[in-house]
Amino acid sequence: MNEHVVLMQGNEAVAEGAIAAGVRFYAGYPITPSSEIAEIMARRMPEVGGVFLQMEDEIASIMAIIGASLAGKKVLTATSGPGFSLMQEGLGYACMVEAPIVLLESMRYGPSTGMPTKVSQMDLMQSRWGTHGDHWIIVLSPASVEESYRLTIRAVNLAEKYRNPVIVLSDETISHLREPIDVSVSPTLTDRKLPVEKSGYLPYRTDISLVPAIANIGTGFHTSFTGLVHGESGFQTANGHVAEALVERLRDKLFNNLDDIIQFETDRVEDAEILFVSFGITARGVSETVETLRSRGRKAGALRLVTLFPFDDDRIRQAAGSARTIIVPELNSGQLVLLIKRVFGDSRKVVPMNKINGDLISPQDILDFLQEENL
Amino acid sequence: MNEHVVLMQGNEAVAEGAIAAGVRFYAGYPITPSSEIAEIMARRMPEVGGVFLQMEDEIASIMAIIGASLAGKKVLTATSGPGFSLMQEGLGYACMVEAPIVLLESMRYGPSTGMPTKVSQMDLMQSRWGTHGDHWIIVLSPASVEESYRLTIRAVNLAEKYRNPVIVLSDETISHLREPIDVSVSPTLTDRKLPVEKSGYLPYRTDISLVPAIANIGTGFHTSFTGLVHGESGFQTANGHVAEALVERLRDKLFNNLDDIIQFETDRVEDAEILFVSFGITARGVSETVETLRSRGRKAGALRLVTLFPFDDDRIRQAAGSARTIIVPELNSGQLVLLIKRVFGDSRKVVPMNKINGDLISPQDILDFLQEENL
Amino acid sequence: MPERKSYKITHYRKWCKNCGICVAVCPKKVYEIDRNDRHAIVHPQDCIGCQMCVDHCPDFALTVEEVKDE
Amino acid sequence: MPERKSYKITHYRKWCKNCGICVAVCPKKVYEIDRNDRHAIVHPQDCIGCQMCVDHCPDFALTVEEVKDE
Amino acid sequence: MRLDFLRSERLPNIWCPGCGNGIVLRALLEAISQLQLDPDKVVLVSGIGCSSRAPAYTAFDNVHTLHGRAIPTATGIKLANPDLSVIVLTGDGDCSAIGGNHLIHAARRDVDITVVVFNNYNYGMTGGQASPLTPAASITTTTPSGNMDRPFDLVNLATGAGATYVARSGIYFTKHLVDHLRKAISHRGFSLVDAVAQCPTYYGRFNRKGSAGQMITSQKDWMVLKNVADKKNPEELAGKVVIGEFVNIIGARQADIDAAKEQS
Amino acid sequence: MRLDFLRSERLPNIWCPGCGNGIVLRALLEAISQLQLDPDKVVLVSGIGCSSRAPAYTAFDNVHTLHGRAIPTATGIKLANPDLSVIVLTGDGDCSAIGGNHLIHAARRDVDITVVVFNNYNYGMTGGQASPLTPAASITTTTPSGNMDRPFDLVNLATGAGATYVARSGIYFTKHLVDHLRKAISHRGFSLVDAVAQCPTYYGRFNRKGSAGQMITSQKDWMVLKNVADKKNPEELAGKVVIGEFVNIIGARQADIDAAKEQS
Amino acid sequence: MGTDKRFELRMTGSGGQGLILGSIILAEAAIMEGKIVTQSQVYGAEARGGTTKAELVISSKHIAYPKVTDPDVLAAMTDEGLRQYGGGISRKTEVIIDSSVMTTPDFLNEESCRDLLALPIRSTLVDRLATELGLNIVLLGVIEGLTGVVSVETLRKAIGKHVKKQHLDLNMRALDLGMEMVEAQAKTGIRI
Amino acid sequence: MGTDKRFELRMTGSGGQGLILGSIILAEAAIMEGKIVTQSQVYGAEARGGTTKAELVISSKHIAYPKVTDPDVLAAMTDEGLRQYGGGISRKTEVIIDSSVMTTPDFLNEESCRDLLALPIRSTLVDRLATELGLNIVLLGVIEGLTGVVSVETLRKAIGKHVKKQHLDLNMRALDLGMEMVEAQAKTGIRI
Ligand SMILES: Cc1ncc(C[n+]2csc(CCOP(=O)(O)OP(=O)(O)O)c2C)c(N)n1
Ligand SMILES: Cc1ncc(C[n+]2csc(CCOP(=O)(O)OP(=O)(O)O)c2C)c(N)n1
Ligand code: SF4
Ligand code: SF4
Ligand code: SF4
Ligand code: SF4
Ligand code: SF4
Ligand code: SF4
Ligand SMILES: [Mg+2]
Ligand SMILES: [Mg+2]
Repeated sequence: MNEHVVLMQGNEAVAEGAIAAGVRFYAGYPITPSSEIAEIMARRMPEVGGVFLQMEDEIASIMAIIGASLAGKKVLTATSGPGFSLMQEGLGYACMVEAPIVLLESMRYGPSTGMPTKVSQMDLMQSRWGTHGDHWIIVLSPASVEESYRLTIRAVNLAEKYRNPVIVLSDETISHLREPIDVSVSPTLTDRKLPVEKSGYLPYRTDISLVPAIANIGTGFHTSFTGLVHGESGFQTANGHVAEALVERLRDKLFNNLDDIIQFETDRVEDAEILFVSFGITARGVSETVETLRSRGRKAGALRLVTLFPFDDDRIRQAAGSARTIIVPELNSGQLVLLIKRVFGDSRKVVPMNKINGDLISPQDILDFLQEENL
Repeated sequence: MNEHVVLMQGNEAVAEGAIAAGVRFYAGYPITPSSEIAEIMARRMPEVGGVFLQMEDEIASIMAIIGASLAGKKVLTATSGPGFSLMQEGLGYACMVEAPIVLLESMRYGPSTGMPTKVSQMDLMQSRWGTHGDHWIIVLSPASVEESYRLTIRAVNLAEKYRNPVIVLSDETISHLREPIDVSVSPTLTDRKLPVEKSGYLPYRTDISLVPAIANIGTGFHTSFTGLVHGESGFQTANGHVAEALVERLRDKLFNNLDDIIQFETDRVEDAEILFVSFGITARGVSETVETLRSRGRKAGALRLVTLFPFDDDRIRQAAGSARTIIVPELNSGQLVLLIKRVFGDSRKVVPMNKINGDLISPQDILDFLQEENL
Repeated sequence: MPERKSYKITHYRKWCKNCGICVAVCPKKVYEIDRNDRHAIVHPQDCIGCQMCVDHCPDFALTVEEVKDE
Repeated sequence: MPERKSYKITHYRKWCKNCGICVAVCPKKVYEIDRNDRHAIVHPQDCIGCQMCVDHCPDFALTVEEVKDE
Repeated sequence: MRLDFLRSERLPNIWCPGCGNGIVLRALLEAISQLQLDPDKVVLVSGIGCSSRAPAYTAFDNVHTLHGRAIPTATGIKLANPDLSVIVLTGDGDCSAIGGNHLIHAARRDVDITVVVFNNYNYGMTGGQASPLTPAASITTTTPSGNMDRPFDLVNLATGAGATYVARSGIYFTKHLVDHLRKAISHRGFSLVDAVAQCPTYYGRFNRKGSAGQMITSQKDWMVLKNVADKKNPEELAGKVVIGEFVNIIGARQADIDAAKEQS
Repeated sequence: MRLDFLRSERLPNIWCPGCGNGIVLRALLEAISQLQLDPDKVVLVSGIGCSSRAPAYTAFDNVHTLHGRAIPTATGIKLANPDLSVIVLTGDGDCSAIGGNHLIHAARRDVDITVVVFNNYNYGMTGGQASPLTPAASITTTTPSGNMDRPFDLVNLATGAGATYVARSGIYFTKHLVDHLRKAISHRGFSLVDAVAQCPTYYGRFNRKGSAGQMITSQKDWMVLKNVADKKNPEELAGKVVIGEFVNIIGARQADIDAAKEQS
Repeated sequence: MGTDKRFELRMTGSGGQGLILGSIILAEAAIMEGKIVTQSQVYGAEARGGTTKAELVISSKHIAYPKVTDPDVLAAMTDEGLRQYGGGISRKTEVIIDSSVMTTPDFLNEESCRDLLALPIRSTLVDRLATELGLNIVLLGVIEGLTGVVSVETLRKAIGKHVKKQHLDLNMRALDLGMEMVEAQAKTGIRI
Repeated sequence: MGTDKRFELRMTGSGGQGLILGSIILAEAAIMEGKIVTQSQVYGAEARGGTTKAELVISSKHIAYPKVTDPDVLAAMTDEGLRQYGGGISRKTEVIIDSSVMTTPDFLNEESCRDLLALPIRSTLVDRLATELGLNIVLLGVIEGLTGVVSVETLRKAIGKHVKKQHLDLNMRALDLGMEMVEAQAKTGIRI
């Protein structure tokens, strides 16, 4: 028995992962099914010399972590659909000032207050498009407690590296699931790049990485942050060229590094005739189903998206092998399938499989579906 | 000279269109470039016996119009990107309680505060996916001042007919553009269906239309509204079957009526070899370009989406004729083009054309683009 | 000597959650929470009709009415 | 009789917006907004160095310093 | 209390045994009964929280909105149809945390609605986290070593924001509570009643306040009537909560506007 | 005022001629100069509005956030690095309309930041609409026949919310303003200064307040020092705005928590 | 339990009975023995009080689908719990009910489940240990007695991690009690 | 103006000069004559004061692209306005500048525009009518004199709709003044 293997709940794994990643500032507002993260952080932050803040609402929460991030801390907030909707304006601001922040969203059944204690994957598209204006966000999707831990660490690292908001898009089931995880491995940590030379310092000047080395507040660089379009100086401008360059850079700093950012997992894709593309908790029912189908002699395979956004059509196409039939099971009325259809056009048969009653898609559900649809 | 032709600004046309459509309640919070709507309504509402409310923020604004709508008024609010982001939670609530509300969103340059006085079409995907959970919203897109008037009336009618939020997705240019419009035609108005029989009344019971006849507050039906999943009684439940039925009905009440809801405009699509698909203000540069190309002997055509959402792949495919090349010009980094690519897969060459410097796409821009891209 | 009034206590067991509030507020110790954690009316005859239990029952599970004998 | 102090007024025209606030607050009518709507120093010799104009100029366009002649 | 104001088919309610919410709801229904309001013209509006479930147990029109958003929704309803008696039922978290801005603005505007705060000193619905009304030093799931923040005094906050009727009461004092609810509803303008209730499941348990019965009767010990309190000095009132009517101004809004017009 | 606190290369500022914002900004820089704060450790945080552009004209670290969101951002900064002097520059709309909730909660928490309200009685940036501080009966673009709402009294609101330092001043009284800004910044805990400025372009023009010069000197007529006002009766004070220090409590938050601990 | 086999347990009852904790303890015991587990529950934060469900899957290899689909054991401690979460059982399922507070429902028979073990759990606990605390531990004892899914020693260790010292003894006796009840039942051979 | 022709006007200057109103008046005049128009401006709500630009397109048929792309007339009333919005002119463009407050910039010459009409607009207005109000109307007069894009009567009517009665006379004189200035210039023949 490994001493370091402990039983943890998904929410706890996020909190502990964040702490392992160096997060020392948490601000949040309770909401089912993510409230335990706040509760754990309320206890743990003081223990590790960090700050826990319960704010008056989700808007204040995201702004507080942005402020703390600009002042140099690694930061986290956690919420669920309704709170995530409220955080959208702040999220766009974080994109614009390039504040490294990590946001855990645990998806529950929507729309609106919906069914707070039931699982869904209905906020996928919102995580990409929820705020106004052209923007790019990194979205990671864990499928287990262990991965909640690992991806939270990765989220913090990516946020710091690319100076961009990163969302960990979890769900009610994973948030409350308990699984054993090994916490003994000490993670590799990434810190944001900081400027050294004060003379001639321009906060938003970048090298080829396109990621600026912005000074932390209070370190004597006298930096300027604004959500308005700004040039290298950080100061507002209404110059169209500057705007264009800024928005393009915000995209390219991520898109030039898709190899680093995009992760997925494949399972026997090579010879698969029928391929399941899924993410998060749904992938676990899929994985069992693939096993079953294989044992029955069917050439099934699976592609699980770990990074949901940026979404790269080419990479997906390549990863998907040559299966003629692609099934996209998800706990919503069809969101991922819209993207997968775009990737494959008419070249494959792309079949949505949706469950929207607040339960998971079980292996049996999938088998039944295949039978009903003659797939 | 027609006495009824008056010079109007886009924002004014929205306000006057709303009044013509029967709107008697406006609540809002000023924001460039939609503030004039609030200012006009502040003057006009009292004149027509309506209520104007300047609320403390956008969240309060959308909640106030939802309240007024449930109490029987036709209602409007207006905002722009940052305010729209804040309204997302309320928007999902309106979907769930099936409150007929109309929301004018005038797109400015984002993300975040961006360039408040510059035009963009960057909030297209947000208008569809901004709030959490599975939901469906009707989004209409005017391309002129006259159409701002007309579509605002249509928006109010659709909202009442389908008991659904309707967004008029305008932009900074149209908001501030002045054009002559004829206000003499009295519009056909639609009123929401109301229940008559109190005994056995269930607010969310529907006939084949799938649109419930919910009583207005204060009319003695003792109705219950909630953003939680609810059955026909209107009361909360965590029953998965009810949830599924509800969310499916919210979709189907619109999708069963796509013929009524979806509008687009085509220009010489039949024999077009090169087709432009666009929406809103961008379509006007396109339309002039098509003219020019035709005059030069090129078989160009245009498809302008008036209804942006619901988005129906089949209808678009049919409307698009057989042009081998489809160009999608838009004032963002590529949003509509994602949908168009999905519609056509590899069967056509779908080419994005994006301008993100805060200016319009001019006919010359398009001609230059064709040349550069050898199209 | 004025006749002592008597009261009819109605307890809707279906709504009662056996919280014990009526026990705590009744000045006459009319109620108890029994060994099985259940609400019980133990001294109905002592009731003075003060309505404390009725007003404080969070579950609308009690009514106390004067018994008028004509 | 104490010697009357004298002051050097510096006006940064580039920052001045000719708003007239200095005109309104100066107790000594040192400034005027001229026919062309422009700020003008008309009676510099009357300045008593009270700093009212400096403190109230919204555009940081004025300084008033005592002239020390040694 | 008119029993037909209850939607009996939905009872028993979802609240925990001993939860104070039912007592506040009963008091409210009693106040409405006493006022003989037309039940067709009463609408109850709530946000999200245990307490916000209250309206759905009544036979009135009721709107269960979003967390914190009952007040602007109620404002819209009232101004759309001024004939209605619009009453907001809200929790301490709902109205003073996420909904704080709407609360102060409704008070400022003096919109003619009544806000009844089911104040149980914590977020019951989500598992007993601290609210802005959680007393200092109290234990909650987000203040494991005691609340380091000071709470709002809701009476002061509403008063500072310009409310024209402000009262506080407690669920032990049901007659007092009903009286003040009645006055609040009758008040023409914005009214607020801070109804101190109880959450035995979380706040009570974490802070060792005893059984539900003990929690409720203990209000006798730590609550003081305003007229009594007015005669005491601050030391004597330490640790006490004062109940009664704090503000009751009639026609304030119009008077202010008239005065301003005269000035200008 | 240390001129090197100004970012001269960004001047002239974008404000209209005669706008009061520059005067408040100057007073603030003067207060910071007098306090001899280390310029590396001062951060100015603002929301959106004409006034919220002020920080970007200074040489300090500055954060121009979202409309209404300066205070929670400042809270995050301060708690992440308590060595910093965190000062929020905000407009009347920014802090009392959309940002009202953050304002009252920062006051309640007594977080050690200073909020300077550039109070020009309207939304300058978006074209002169009413704000929650627009006086009753005033004309704005959204109150074409006069404001029918009552404004907040920002001093009362902050006090009601629990602020431990509250003052008001006006741009005519620059020394008074600097003094109170200095005290506010030195205050350990939440401090607010309501700095009554002017918007000649909108509020002034719509309400016929005369030229920028007239607007500023008229503050002498309608503002009264608190110690003077304390000796007057309400009638004498009608239409006047009182300036001075209203609240100044030291160690309030800790005291409250200690007291609560003792009680329990 | 065979090393490869997936063991699925569902427990249902009322909020205060500690079933979730019981499932966590069993999960930790399994982990101590090097097993993989997934533990879950209906999460009732926005549905006060009432009925609860706890689920546990134990396997010696990676568990893909984390929820119970075909329980080996269903333990129901209240009628309401059985009503709400008693579905989804099969001929494979061993059903345990607390006969001291429940009436045996009709739908449980040789067709619908493998076995029904009706034990007077609560009353026995009250009678023997004069307490109601530890109901969940008695149930663990019953399950252990029935399945031996982990070794008794490991189970004791796992319990020890979760209960205060002063209650340790009581809990150990509760565990024994549960195991005894199964044994007694086995001897009599009477089940349904 | 030929009936089919698209007429494009751009005016630029400083915030207070009423150029936007000027463009609206001309737009309304065109509408009275049954024309189609699109009027737009740079919208400076979040960029205080400073420079402004007003644009007007007049056509007898539907106007697709609503903005000025190749102006027939560019009227600049300040140096800054010309600097910011003086681009995008062509050999087709008639440029008007207010020589009483502006210096003729080098980039305006026979190559870059059709004609440059440098008139001392502001000073003439002040000299002749002893006011600065009505600068935009003088400019309308100049444009009218230059292009005759609408009839003078219609223009007078449109002005009448927008100015208070007591200022009507002054404005009519301002319009006349503008037209006169063009005439005088035409007679002298001196342009650049
Ligand atoms: C936007 C949003 N944030 C958070 C929540 C989660 N939530 C639901 S109720 C609640 C607090 C309720 O506290 P209170 O208003 O005091 O009501 P109580 O349950 O105590 O009666 C919270 C945080 C939510 N539903 N929506
Ligand atoms: C979410 C959001 N809503 C609205 C706006 C538009 N807006 C910008 S500034 C402002 C008001 C500014 O008023 P105030 O804070 O008083 O500042 P002032 O301009 O008067 O100095 C508004 C409504 C915005 N930028 N963001
Ligand atoms: S107060 Fe009501 S719910 Fe509680 S025990 Fe008494 S009757 Fe039952
Ligand atoms: S009415 Fe009074 S005396 Fe009678 S049972 Fe109730 S509380 Fe006791
Ligand atoms: S106050 Fe300043 S800006 Fe105004 S006129 Fe005087 S010097 Fe110029
Ligand atoms: S210092 Fe005083 S006297 Fe001198 S110019 Fe300025 S205001 Fe006038
Ligand atoms: S959690 Fe608290 S507030 Fe909620 S129902 Fe239970 S006792 Fe009442
Ligand atoms: S609009 Fe008003 S507040 Fe804004 S810069 Fe101009 S004068 Fe100042
Ligand atoms: Mg509460
Ligand atoms: Mg302002």
